[in-house]
Amino acid sequence: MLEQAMIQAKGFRNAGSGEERTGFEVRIRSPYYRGTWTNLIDGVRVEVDGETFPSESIVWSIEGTDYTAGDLRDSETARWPLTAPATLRVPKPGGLSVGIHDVTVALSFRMSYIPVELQPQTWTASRKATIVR
Amino acid sequence: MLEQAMIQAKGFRNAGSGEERTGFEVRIRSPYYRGTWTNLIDGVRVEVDGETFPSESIVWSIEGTDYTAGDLRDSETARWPLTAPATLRVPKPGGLSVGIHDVTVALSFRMSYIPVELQPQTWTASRKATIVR
Amino acid sequence: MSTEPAFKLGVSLYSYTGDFGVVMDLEDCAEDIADLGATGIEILGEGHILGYPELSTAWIDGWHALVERLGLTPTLYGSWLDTRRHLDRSMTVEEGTAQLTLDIELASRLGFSFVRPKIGVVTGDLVPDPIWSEVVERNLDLAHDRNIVICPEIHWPTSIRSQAVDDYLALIERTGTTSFGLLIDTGVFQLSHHRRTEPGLRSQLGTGDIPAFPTPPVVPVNDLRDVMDQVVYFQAKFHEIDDQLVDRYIPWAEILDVVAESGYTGWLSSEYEGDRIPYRASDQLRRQHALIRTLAPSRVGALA
Amino acid sequence: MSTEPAFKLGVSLYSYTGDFGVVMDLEDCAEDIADLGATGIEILGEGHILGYPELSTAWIDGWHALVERLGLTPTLYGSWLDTRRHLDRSMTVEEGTAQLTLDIELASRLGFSFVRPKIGVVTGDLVPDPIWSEVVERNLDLAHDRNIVICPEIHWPTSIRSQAVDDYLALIERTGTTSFGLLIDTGVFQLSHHRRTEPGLRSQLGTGDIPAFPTPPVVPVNDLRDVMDQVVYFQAKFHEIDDQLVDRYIPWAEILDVVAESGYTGWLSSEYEGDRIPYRASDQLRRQHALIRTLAPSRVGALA
Ligand SMILES: [Mn+2]
Ligand SMILES: [Mn+2]
Repeated sequence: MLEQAMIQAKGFRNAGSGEERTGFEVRIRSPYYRGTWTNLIDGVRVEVDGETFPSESIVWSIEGTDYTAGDLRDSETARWPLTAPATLRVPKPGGLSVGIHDVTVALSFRMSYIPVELQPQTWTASRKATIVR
Repeated sequence: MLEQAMIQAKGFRNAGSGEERTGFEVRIRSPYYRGTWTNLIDGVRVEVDGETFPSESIVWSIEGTDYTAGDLRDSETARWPLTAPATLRVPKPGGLSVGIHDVTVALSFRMSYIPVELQPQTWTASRKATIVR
Repeated sequence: MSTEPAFKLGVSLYSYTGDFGVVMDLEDCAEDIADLGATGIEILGEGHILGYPELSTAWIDGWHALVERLGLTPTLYGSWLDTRRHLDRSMTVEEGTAQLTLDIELASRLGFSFVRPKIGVVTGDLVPDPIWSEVVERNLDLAHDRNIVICPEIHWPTSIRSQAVDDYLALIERTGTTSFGLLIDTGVFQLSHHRRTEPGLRSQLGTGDIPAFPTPPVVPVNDLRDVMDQVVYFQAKFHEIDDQLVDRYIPWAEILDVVAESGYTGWLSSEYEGDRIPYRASDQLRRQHALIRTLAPSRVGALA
Repeated sequence: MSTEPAFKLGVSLYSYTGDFGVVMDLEDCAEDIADLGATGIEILGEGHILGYPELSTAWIDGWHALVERLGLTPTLYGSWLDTRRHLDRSMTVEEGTAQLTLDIELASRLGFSFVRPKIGVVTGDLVPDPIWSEVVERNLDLAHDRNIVICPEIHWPTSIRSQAVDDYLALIERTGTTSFGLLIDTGVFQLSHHRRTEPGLRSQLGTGDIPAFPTPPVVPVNDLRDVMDQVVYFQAKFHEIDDQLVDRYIPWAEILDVVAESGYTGWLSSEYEGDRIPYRASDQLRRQHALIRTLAPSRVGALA
């Protein structure tokens, strides 16, 4: 089962190894009540300890396939299933320090059935999450 | 998966049908951190809306097998596995009314590794639970 | 006098949004629905089907085995016409038609009788994208062949006396179809708006600068009488039933009066939409069904 | 200088007591353990083995496949000598021997290297039932054959300088066995007592009229030095690590000094025993491992 929190404790880690840390990964579950075509995803923003990482810099991994923001937007067939967590790969030379971090993820979808003036719908979650090594 | 609460919403129901209601059932999960031999169960007390039903009146059903309090005590091989919910069958002519009830279950185990003066260990849980029909 | 109402009680898996994939899987939800005495199960195609839209044979077999074991009837399959998939253009009739065809075929393979396309809107007051009528009409023969009724959802803040409902009724009139009808979400009749909480999540529509929706006038339950002949399905939307078994948001007694009076024998499919706290849906669904079962026989009796 | 400590880090499934069967199954727990970078997995035989004591071949195969997939080493298998199963009599040596034999055989089939029998006590100050020594001795050959070390647990409020520990050490002395050793639960060194909460549950020992335990004096970590040669396993018991990565209950720096100084290369197997709130274990285990990994290299470095 997935963790209740949108930002999962599992999957929060540095990418790359040792001195070669290239960034970090954070795993989220969908806050929406259904899976969607990925071109309904309007963007994602990641913040760690006050540093913001914009949507265009982030690579998504869903069920083993990688997607840039453009890939998500352009695909006619790609989906983000409701119960498949997504891993967000965030570039940050050196990675994050071992210890507890304040992490925020803001995720937006375009909802076709809600007036366009009220778009997109954005879900925001924050938590403390730990880099173990 | 089992519900987090010791007293499960699922499985709370009248027994028997129509005018022939003979009692009710309440389903619990074990509050202990392991499964046990049933002869370590020291007793269970059920309360509904202030009415108490004593351990000796209650029949347990675990993984499809029924046990009286005596059966639990006397068996050398019966077990209550950690992730198997137990259904407590409580006699009450007429059953319970449709609606919301205050339910308490107090469940005791004998812990061999804690001094006998501090035995048994009793877990008590209360909740509002609904009889649908 | 029977204590079973004339209509049938089901539950939508949407109710378990705070639980699904977190504390309950599909089997847990179905078992909960059967345990609480409902006989109908409603799903969201894009929500609850593993691998949508490419269903494995194993998943389909598992679904049929699950509902058979639990004595559940698949009722409604929720689908979407996502008209905003592209930033630079809207959905074409062809795209919409293909999407609805896909969902009707999937619903049919899973044994459902109703498909609800949630249709994208083009105005601030929720007028559906005009493609809807041609998309539906192009699928009417398929729906008929598959014994499926297509039913758009009348959902708050759309009211019953609205252009959308008039247009849906006009399609029935024009085509004479029996494969299209109205789905009433009982949230239409809400007496006040429930503000849902969801632990750990903040949700915002747009920039947050304009109010999400103006508060529309309360829709009189009486308006339901005018369209009951064309109602094929109810989503029994609710938000909170308190410890005294009272719902302060949805006027169940009045709704059940109209339903009983009409002789409706279809589904009331519960949609819990209150606080998304794990396990709360299971508890609230039992309260709602206890409430409906308590109210319904006296309503039916009053008519006898 | 390596940033990996000389000892090995594992996690006991006991840590997930607030989650197991509720929000996590065995596979979820194992995946969480691997995800947080631990390489050892400890279980409770009677807790986490489906169908205990009659294991299905499918379950055993699934277990081996799971730990192999995740690169986890089965470390310790927790067992019990439940001396109070009968109201009218205690456990016989024969019964105790059979129970321990059963658990050693199961542990062996699942690939574990350590079995911890939790032994019933006969006095208010936790003296183990005297059957323990004969029960253990009768199983030493089996344990040796199965490459398993039997290790009774030194657990708060038992201290290291105690009759129980002396008796355990005497057995080693007397038999010369290498199949028996001490398991130190780091809760022994707790600086103050953590009062655990568990949502929706009240727990009481006995009638509640007498205090559960008198507060014993704090055990100096220095006492650990005296027995390190006989320590075969650590349960890294902890309760709460705060937002500043500080543990106010267990003196990790001092413990890791003794462990590093001794050259111990065995397991530190985390036992989270704080508030039993779902998901809290996963979070706290990561904090504890971050803390230990932060402290350990400097401890090792200080010795080099
Ligand atoms: Mn609805
Ligand atoms: Mn321990």
